[in-house]
Amino acid sequence: MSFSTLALIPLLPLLAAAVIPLMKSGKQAAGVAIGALLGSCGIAIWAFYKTWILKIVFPPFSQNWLTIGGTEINFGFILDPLTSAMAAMVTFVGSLIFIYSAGYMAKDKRMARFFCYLSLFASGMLGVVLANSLILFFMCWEIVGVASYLLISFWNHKPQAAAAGKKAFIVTRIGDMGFLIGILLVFKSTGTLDFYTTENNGMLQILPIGTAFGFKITAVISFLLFVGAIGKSGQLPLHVWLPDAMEGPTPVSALIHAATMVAAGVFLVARTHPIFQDGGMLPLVAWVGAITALVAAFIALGQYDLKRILAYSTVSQLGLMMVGIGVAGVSVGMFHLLTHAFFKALLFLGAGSIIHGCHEEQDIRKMGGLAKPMPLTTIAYLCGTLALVAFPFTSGFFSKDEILAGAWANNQPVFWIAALASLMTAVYMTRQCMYVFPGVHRGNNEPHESQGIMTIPLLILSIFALGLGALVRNSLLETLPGFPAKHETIVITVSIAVALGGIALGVLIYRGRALGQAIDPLALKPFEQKFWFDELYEATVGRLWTLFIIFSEQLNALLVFIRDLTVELTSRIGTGFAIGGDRKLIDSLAFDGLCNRIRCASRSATRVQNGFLPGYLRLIALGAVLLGALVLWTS
Amino acid sequence: MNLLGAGILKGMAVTLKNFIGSYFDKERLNTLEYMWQNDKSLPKRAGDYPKEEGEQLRPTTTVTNYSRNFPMLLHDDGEPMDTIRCVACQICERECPPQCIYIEKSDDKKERPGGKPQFYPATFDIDVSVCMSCQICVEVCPFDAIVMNSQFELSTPDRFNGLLLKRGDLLKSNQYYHKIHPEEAADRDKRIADDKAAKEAKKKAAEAAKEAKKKAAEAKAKSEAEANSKEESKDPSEPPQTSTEHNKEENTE
Amino acid sequence: MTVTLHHYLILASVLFCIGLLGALSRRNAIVVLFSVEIMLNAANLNFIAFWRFGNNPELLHGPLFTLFTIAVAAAEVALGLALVIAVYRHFRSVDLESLNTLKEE
Amino acid sequence: MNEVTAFWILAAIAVIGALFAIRKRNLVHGVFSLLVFFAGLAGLFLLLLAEFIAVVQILVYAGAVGILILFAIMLTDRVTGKDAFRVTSRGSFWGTIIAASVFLVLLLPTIQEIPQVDNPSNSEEIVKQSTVKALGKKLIHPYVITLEILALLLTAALIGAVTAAQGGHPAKKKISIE
Amino acid sequence: MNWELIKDILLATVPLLVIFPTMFALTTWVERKALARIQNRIGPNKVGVPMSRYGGKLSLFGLGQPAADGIKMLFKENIVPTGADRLFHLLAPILSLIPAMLVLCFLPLNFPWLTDEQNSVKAFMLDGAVIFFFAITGLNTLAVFMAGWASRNKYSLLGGMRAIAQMVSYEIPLVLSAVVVVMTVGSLNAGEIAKSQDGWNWFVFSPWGLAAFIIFFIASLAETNRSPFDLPEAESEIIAGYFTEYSGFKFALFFLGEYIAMFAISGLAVTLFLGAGDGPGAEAYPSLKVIWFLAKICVLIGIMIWLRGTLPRLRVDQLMSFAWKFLMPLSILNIFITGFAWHAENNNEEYGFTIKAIIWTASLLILYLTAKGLDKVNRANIKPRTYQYGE
Repeated sequence: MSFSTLALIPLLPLLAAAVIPLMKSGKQAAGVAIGALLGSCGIAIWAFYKTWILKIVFPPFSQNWLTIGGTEINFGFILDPLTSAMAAMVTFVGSLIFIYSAGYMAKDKRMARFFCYLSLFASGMLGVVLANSLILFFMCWEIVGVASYLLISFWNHKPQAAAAGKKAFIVTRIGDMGFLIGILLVFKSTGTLDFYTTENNGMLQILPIGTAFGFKITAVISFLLFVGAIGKSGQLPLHVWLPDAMEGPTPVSALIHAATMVAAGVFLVARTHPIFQDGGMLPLVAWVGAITALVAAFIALGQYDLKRILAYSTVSQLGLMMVGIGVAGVSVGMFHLLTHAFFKALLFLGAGSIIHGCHEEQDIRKMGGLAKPMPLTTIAYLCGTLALVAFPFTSGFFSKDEILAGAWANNQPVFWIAALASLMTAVYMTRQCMYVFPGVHRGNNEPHESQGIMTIPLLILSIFALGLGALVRNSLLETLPGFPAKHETIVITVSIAVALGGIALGVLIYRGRALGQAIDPLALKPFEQKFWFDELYEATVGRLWTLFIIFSEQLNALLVFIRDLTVELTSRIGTGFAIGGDRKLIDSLAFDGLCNRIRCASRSATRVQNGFLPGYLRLIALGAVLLGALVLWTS
Repeated sequence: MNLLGAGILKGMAVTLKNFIGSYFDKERLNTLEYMWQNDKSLPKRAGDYPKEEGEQLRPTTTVTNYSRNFPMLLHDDGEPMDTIRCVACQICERECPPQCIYIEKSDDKKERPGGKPQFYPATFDIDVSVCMSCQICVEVCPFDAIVMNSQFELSTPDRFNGLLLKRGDLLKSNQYYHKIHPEEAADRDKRIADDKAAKEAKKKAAEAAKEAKKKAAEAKAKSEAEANSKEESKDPSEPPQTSTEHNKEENTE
Repeated sequence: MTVTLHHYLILASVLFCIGLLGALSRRNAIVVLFSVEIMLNAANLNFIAFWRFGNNPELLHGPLFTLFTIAVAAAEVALGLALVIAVYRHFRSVDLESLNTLKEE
Repeated sequence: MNEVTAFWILAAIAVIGALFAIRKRNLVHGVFSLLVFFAGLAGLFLLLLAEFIAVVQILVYAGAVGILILFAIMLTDRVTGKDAFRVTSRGSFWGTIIAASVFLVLLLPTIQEIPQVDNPSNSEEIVKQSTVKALGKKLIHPYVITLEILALLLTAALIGAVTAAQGGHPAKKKISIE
Repeated sequence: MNWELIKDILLATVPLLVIFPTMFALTTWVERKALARIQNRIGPNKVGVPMSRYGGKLSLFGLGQPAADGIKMLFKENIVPTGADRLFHLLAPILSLIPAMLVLCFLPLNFPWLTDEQNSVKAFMLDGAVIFFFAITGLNTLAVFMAGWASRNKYSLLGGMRAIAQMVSYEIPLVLSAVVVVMTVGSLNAGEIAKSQDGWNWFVFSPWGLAAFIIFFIASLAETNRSPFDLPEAESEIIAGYFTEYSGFKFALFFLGEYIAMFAISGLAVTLFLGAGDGPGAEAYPSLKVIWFLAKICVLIGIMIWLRGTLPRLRVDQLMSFAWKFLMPLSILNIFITGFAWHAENNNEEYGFTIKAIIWTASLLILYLTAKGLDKVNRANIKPRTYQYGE
């Protein structure tokens, strides 16, 4: 596995992104994109095989990109179990989603552009995964951000989509600001930005010591990096952009807002786990994750848009991953991340085919009775739901169980919050299923099953969603770093109870109801209004912003005043000097005067050079004479 | 093959052949060496040159019949002064551009065979040194009295009156003219003969015309007499027209 | 009194100065050219004089050197005249004073 | 005795020739007096027993250069110089002053410096040595390089002269500076 | 005054002044007679002594003609055009005569009454005689120019220019062909050249010598404006070129100068190529040398007159291209051939006759082929005349 083959993984989609705009037909573009991603997927799986099965440890490959003042900034790739797992997952899920979106976007005129952005996103994501230096990580992080913005506001003729894109971009930028400051701090303290170097003086190998702003430096760094993760993964304060991001086409949501991009934040924390550990920030991570999970779960209950419900479930699941990493280390977090990627992608694609089937209808109140017309989609959707709800022995169950076990071992309150969140997850998922599948179709035109190209990836994903957990569990827990706790009986019972209880509760509430017209019992006001977070921000940030504008205008006025004052003062002094000193002293007396004198002197000199040839000859002869005289008289 | 410079050698050979040839066969030398004549042996006056007609000083190169030199007067057969053609009308004297002819008319007329008596030139001088042999006098002479002679040996030591040819020197007979310029002489005689014939014919015609007119006049007189007698009997309205027509008719007759 | 080296040297310098006078004061370019010729010949005279009165004439330095100067002078005159003709074609005059386009404005 | 008179005659011829050459108003007269000057110089060379140089002087200068200058005069204007045109250039007075000063300041003192040499090696010996064959040998043996360079110089100069005099492409329209 | 010197000088120069002018007079007569004969006419025979008593005339076969011309020239009115440079108008004919005369006295005539040790003769045995010849003939061009310029009329100036151009361009082949002889003899002295050709081994009997002689002869024709090259003084061209304005005695001087130049050049040709003064009886009776020398000169003059009778005049451009593009390259080639031939001959005497034959054939062949080649090149762009209006 040399550096160049590794580099191919992110490069292939990038090349595809570069070539696709030249293509005219969407179909061709799709083919190229899919081909490129399949290529990198092959390499990724081969790398996965080498690192996981053959357990070869690869040294970090790093290439010097830039040297500024002695310090080398170099790009590099790291191939260890964590990255190979993530790369394999991203490429595999990505390919399936690409194939799915080839069918989904077939009718759209700007399909080529869509696939160009998708390949760009894929290359960015793979860059993030493989990056060995923080700078490359950050750059790919930004590429992913841009791609998500482009994809969200893909249907830019819809104003909300454009607004959603902007919102997503700005909110993630706020997170990235923290991340950037974190990077600078790391660079200042450790002097290098590489995670691992052969001389193992990488930033993760030699942890910086000392304090900054009163806290431990690693704490500060990890906090700042965590802020970046919150922004990107949509944790509590900065989660508002994720639900609105549903404006983009469904495969986008599936790829970006389920499987990969949001996972980037979690991956960042996983990658820089030693710093978090050293800085003692893990409990904070856990708490933020738990609260986000709970709140998101409650909001999801109040939502009527199919994709919004899934969005909020993603937010809560990410919270759980953060809890996983916070309490039980990288392995547990990554386990849940991997499994979540599969079943959440499945759910989103399923939602996509449902919407496609109901002729672009997204409101669950207008759906219903889809089981019969769309059997395949329904089956896949149900598998996804089971996995999400952590029905026993599905992959979701294993990963969530690990988290709960870890939480139980280290942090009791977080355990209970997480359990409650899981319960809520089960409830809103069953609510959603009850709305969509049983009963009579409330929409105005007959739903129809999507064609093969969309349903096949669904089936593949559903297989993984169910089986992956058991398959991968123990090998993953050993290879990845982390401290998974033992499973007490109480943890197992609680998790099973939570899962089944939630389903039962949901079925109970929504069973016989005439869904659609009456108000939803659980859709309480605050849930539906998403705890008024947007309004809150609107109120605070917006007003703050205007306050800031007013303040800056005042400041500007003041500065202008000061500038005019100084200008006036200096001009007056200047003229004083100009008239007095310059004109009198210099012009007439010293400089110009001198120039005039020189000029008239030179004019008399030019008279010699007046093109009068005989004159020249005479001067030469005269010179000779003088020289002769001089020589004779002196000798 | 064309050897370089072969042209020059061929040329040189030709000139060499000429050079040597000229010494051996005399006909090559086409320029006769002109006999040198001592001044004293030259005749004093141009006219003194032998008068026998046609006899040159020396059989010089044949004189072609187109050579012209100075004019001469012609006279028909018989005694020169009686049959001289020139009637001293002095047209040639007037026309001569260099004015080299001087004529004095005789005061009495001389009988001319077959013609009425005419004047004759008492003196007829041509100054040969002035004459430029332009032949204008020959063209203007109505009586073919003066033609061009081809004798050129007229050099005399005396430039002034030596070169003045008098009437006696100029007068030559028609046979001599025929000898030196046969074609031209023949043309000229034929033309004279034709003119004479034409004149007689005209004279005859004139007489015939006169008799015819006399006869016509008599016939007319008779017819008018009868006509007058008829007119008294007819109306007098149209007398003027008939008279004008009558005149016209008469003229055209 | 026999003719000594000094006679020739003085004669040569007189001729040289006549040539210089011509070059300096004449207006016509061609006259300047052949006054330069006069100067060159004066120099040649010097060479031969030194060779004749010098102490080892068998080296023949004098005549050799004059040969070379004569050749160079001939070449120089040819070129000088060619240039004068070229100048004349352009300026329509060989009068040195009219050729003053080099003048500093 | 006759050698001294010869020297004075020839010197007089040379000086008068040179003076007329630069003084004459009519250029052609000037050139002919220049030729007289060259002939005078050739005579002086003969006096100095440089026989071959005298002949070459006549051949090159009196023959070729004279004709060359005449041709040049023919090709340019103002030959007779009869018109009331000033012969000398402005400030020619300074010219004479400088020429005279060059003579007095530069040349006379240097001549004074040179020792008076009056017993030249006898003429027979020189005549025997300075035969044309000897000159030829010298030219070939020690000075062959200078000879070659001289040949090169002459060809280059003459080719240059031809191109300069020929002037540009005849088809080009001549621009004349008014 | 040391009379000895004066006597020697007179002895050396006066014969020249006697012999050559008389030869000049005779040549004019011979020329007119010969030309006449060539053109199938007799030639001047009218001038004679009038014998009044016999009534005839002593015709003297036209021998009186030159005398008559001379007298005529003397009494002709001596016209000088207005505005002409009177001084140079007079000087030109004299200047054209002087170089011709000067060249004569340096010819190796070895008069019987002059013994070598007389210092006047020694003076004439100039070391660089050949170079001296060419220097002096160079002056001739000057005289032509002076004549052309001094007579203040455009035609004579143009004629003068043409003559100069012709003389200058033919000087080069002249000198180069002379170089060949100087090269083999090894000295420029005319006497030595003459001595080296004694005993019938004249240079003309060697291949390169023959070629050089032909080139020299043609060039000498051009130098003296004779026969095919007499463009400058051709009446039909520019009215007798540079001596249009000359009449009377000055014209006679030009005429004399031209003929003396002819003698001088042919004398030079004889010394260089035809073994000056060397003839059958030369060794036995040295005084015969002069006779042979003059005889050979007369032969050359004869040939010149003969040429004058046959060849038409050359146009200016043909004349120039003939010199520059034909004669000069040939003469340069000839110098190379001489070098090779001379070395080939000297290095292997033992082969004797065969080497001579080989040299002869080889050099002549090369010369002839190059001549043909040059001719073809020069003739390359001469296309048959196209008539604009004719048929």
